Amino acid sequence: MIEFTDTEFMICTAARLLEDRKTVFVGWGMPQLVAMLAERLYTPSLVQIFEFGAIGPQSLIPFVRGTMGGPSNVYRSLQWSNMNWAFAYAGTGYVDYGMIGAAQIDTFGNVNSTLLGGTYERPARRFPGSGGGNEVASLCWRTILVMKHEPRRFVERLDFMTSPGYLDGPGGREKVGLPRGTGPWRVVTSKALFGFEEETKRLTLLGVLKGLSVPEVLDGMEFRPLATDLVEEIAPPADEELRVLREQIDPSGIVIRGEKMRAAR
Amino acid sequence: MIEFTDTEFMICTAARLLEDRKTVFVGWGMPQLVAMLAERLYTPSLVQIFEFGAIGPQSLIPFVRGTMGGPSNVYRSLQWSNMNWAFAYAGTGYVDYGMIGAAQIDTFGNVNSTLLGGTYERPARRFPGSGGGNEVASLCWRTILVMKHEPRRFVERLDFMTSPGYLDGPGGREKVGLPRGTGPWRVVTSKALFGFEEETKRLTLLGVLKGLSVPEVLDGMEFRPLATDLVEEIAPPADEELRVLREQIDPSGIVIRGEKMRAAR
Amino acid sequence: METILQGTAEIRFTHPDAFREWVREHKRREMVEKLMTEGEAVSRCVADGDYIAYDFSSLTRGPQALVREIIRQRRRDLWICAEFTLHESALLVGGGCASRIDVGFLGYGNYIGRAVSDGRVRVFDWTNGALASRMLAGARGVPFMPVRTLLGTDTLRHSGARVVHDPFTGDPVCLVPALNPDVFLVHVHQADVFGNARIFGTNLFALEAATAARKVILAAEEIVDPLEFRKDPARTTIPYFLVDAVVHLPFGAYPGGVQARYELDLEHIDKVNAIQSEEQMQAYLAEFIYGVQDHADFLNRKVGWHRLQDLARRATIREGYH
Amino acid sequence: METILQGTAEIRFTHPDAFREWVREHKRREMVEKLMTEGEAVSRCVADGDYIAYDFSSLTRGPQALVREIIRQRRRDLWICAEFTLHESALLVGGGCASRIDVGFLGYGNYIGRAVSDGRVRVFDWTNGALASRMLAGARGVPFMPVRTLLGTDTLRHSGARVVHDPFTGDPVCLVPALNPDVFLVHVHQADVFGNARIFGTNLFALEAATAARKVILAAEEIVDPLEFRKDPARTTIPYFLVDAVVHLPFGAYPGGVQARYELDLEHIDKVNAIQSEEQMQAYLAEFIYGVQDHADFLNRKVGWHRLQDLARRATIREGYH
Repeated sequence: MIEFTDTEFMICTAARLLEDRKTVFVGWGMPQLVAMLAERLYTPSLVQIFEFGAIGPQSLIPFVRGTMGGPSNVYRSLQWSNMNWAFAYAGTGYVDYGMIGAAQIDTFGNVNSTLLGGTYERPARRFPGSGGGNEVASLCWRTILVMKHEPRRFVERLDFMTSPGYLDGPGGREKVGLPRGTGPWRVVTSKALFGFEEETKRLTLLGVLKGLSVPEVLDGMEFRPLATDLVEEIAPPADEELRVLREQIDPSGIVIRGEKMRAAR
Repeated sequence: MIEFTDTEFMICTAARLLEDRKTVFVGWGMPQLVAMLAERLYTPSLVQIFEFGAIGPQSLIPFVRGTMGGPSNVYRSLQWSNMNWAFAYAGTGYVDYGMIGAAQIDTFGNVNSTLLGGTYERPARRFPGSGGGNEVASLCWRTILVMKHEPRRFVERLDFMTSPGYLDGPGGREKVGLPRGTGPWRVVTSKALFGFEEETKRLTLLGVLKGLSVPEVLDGMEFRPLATDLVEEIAPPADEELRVLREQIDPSGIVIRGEKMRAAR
Repeated sequence: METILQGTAEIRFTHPDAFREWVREHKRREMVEKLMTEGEAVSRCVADGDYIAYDFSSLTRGPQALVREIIRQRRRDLWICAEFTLHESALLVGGGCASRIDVGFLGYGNYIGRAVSDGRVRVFDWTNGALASRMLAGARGVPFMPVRTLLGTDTLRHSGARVVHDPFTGDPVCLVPALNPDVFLVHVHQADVFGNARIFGTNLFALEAATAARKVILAAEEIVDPLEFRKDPARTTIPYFLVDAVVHLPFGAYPGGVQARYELDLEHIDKVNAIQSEEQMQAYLAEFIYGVQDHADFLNRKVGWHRLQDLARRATIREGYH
Repeated sequence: METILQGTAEIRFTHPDAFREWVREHKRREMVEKLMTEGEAVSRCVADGDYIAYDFSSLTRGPQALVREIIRQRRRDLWICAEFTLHESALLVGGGCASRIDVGFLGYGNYIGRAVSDGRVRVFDWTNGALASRMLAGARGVPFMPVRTLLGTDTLRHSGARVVHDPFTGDPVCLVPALNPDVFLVHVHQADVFGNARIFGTNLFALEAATAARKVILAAEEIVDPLEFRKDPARTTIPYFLVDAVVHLPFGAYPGGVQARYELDLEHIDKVNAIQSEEQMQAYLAEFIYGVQDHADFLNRKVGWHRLQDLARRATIREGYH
């Protein structure tokens, strides 16, 4: 058996998705660790772009908590720029991947990171809102959503649509004027990996953590994701991934702490 | 008697108009010399702004021909920027004065620097066009036009309106969406100085070179400028002005050469 | 220009002509000394009801000392632009200073979330990119900027943006209105007494906001000779004519860090982030803001020389910051 | 979006989506060596019918060697963006390469003026600022940029701009369409083999045009170690992923100068400016462009070591260019 946290599983799964020699728009916190891990193990020539203007840094490890824009985060960038330029690169199609978090998603990969319950004026719970998430989801070619796996987060109708997925389905993005050919590509959760079916643009289960069954993963969701005939088994974090994460990237366990999980090797 | 060229007279007259501790948008060639002369004799704290992004240079003299953007031109700037920023400063109202040339002007101070005669497709004579002139005339608070004094250049109807004066008269600029409160302020020619009447926004003779009569100056113009009761006598270039111009700023006579003129001291 | 869709948010919008006229009358082209204390700067430049923006992040090069001074002077009814903000929004709401927030990123923590839920502060949702674009429009003297974001979302419906048909392609495009803040607060590495300033590292929209704002308060780690700027004009981030007040505030980003000067103080940041209840908030404000006279007093009595030196010593990455 | 007024010019306009797709398919995110000769660069990147833009001025840091190579390779039917251009437009028209010109500033001299009058080249009038704004729109991936210039003039009527009512103020505002050149030529002080580049001094729209263009050819005075860029990221003007070809071309701006490297050669510039007749033009092209193999051959046989050293020696102002 191997032991790990839900966060570690999400980080490792997301890191394996990235493609080498491509650009990725990196958000705050967990996405930073995904990029660091990928850079070290899988995609040494990944070019990271941050909304605050760091283009292509080789961020130092260990990860310094709260260092969005600090010296270790932007270390040895190719260019130090600003927000309007970072989003200009994304706007003109130079950014292949984007990674953002979510509080809720729906079947078309639309994202809520603004509020839960109540009214807009008096929400039951208020979150930070879009940040740069809406830009990432609008402008990068392929968006990767990362979300803790809780069935109640998969909803029929979002409490608030912060960032666009496929909106109301195929052609929805183009109809409202979003850049053609973009959209959510993968959803990484702490139990599974989803994609979107080409035709319907609906959430599709691609894989589950080794040892979990499909019903276990889908149970309790408000909508039922499509499933491919062959749902893959996702390997748990490998020893090497965990070693790099725990020893080199986040030795104080600031980000990688979370709910304990285990799986057979 | 004092001897000078028409260009020297224009440069000296324009230099006397500038206000110290203000910003001025400086165009290529003659306006550069105006700013240099003003900086040395009248307005030591004038802040020059160039469309190619030099903000507040202390340009070296002698003037190097063709050095728009070269090291002596942009020497000891406060900021090296680019065109979009130079015009952003003008667009938000930070630039007090602008100086541009003209091939023709009309009674409302509209400017032609594009073509003469023929059709648009096949002009009899084709000039460089707007350059940044349209921006300067649109965005700076007060525009100073500099033009060789030839009666045929003062026309009823421009062959082409390159840059906006008061368009068709009072309120004309505001009606088309140009920034409120801007417009041509003075016209410096090789014989006279004009302004614009507050009410009608029409060209008004303010002064003539000492020794010239008003009819001599206005003779042959297609329209008759208004004249104030007291048309001033404009002093010819002073010895000190000519000395600085000829010895320090343009010793090779590249810009200041021109038609010979003379006037009583 | 037919509006297909219009967001519901109240917006603080200034006609570009009105902004230009404000610049003409109030912004000095003269190179005059603008050095003053943070008390004077806030008292002169920040009024009740103002719209306030700031650069960069809470944790790096944020104008924390200036924010504390605003709270200390008990400004009221401020409308703040929360871009990359974490605890500043919470402190400004806790101090009773802010009543409206344009949200890029609202900031973490239960305190600010609860303040929204309780209706103690009104929020209008935008995005980080939309706010940066609005600032760019404000800096270019044009009424709006077109963007291809926000489209299709509730964020758009609750923002103050509009959707129109672009006349060149016929497709829908989103227009975000220009933003011209009343006050822009920025903490920089170096400034001269006139307000020329250098920021090292990246920034959000330092020059855009400085150009777009009615009043700019510059807090600087270091005051340098004006000639320094003329000798290396490519390094000038903000030219003097945009600036109204220069305040010499070493460690002015504390508890955040400033690149190549000092690291952030995570212990103090955790203290702020841990604030949940009104009681905790008021206790924090009483001790660290109301209870001190000014920034120097704060550093001296509430942080201390040893801690400051330790934070400075930890800032070992200097490469590129010059 | 109701158009109140629309200019008559033909425009080269690319739908932002089509540009994005071009970028996705053709711009390499990979850091690959892009060093090649000017001959290869032009042959790979410049096709007949292309729209070409360049930075900076004819007299300072202009991509003169690249322009000469385009003429030498006898490209046809080019549409050029004449911003700050002086003799490049004339030479490109004289060489039979350019058939259309978007005018900011057309360039001095009788030759180019006569070519327009004779109908040998079509011009469309814009302004320097409008072209810079169009480039910014192209670089932001949006279809247009609003400006408060052009309004009320014949320049507007003969441009490809449109006037609409701004929905925020109700006032008329001018919209200039995004410009996405097929090729952007830029001469820089320093580049690495991947295309990261530094320009010292000011620029027109180097980063805007590099981001907006389908293909970017970079000519560099000097090739430096890639690590140099990472050690001082604030100095990077253009990041590598925008760039398609890197050409090492010392004295590539000749007869113009490059700041802190060499002064302009006024004698040669006068020779170009003096061209009036077709005969003079063809004689110049034959001697200085068709008659040499490449830039090195041109420098060696037509300029000579002594002259080059003299121009370099005169570049004594170094302050700020580092």
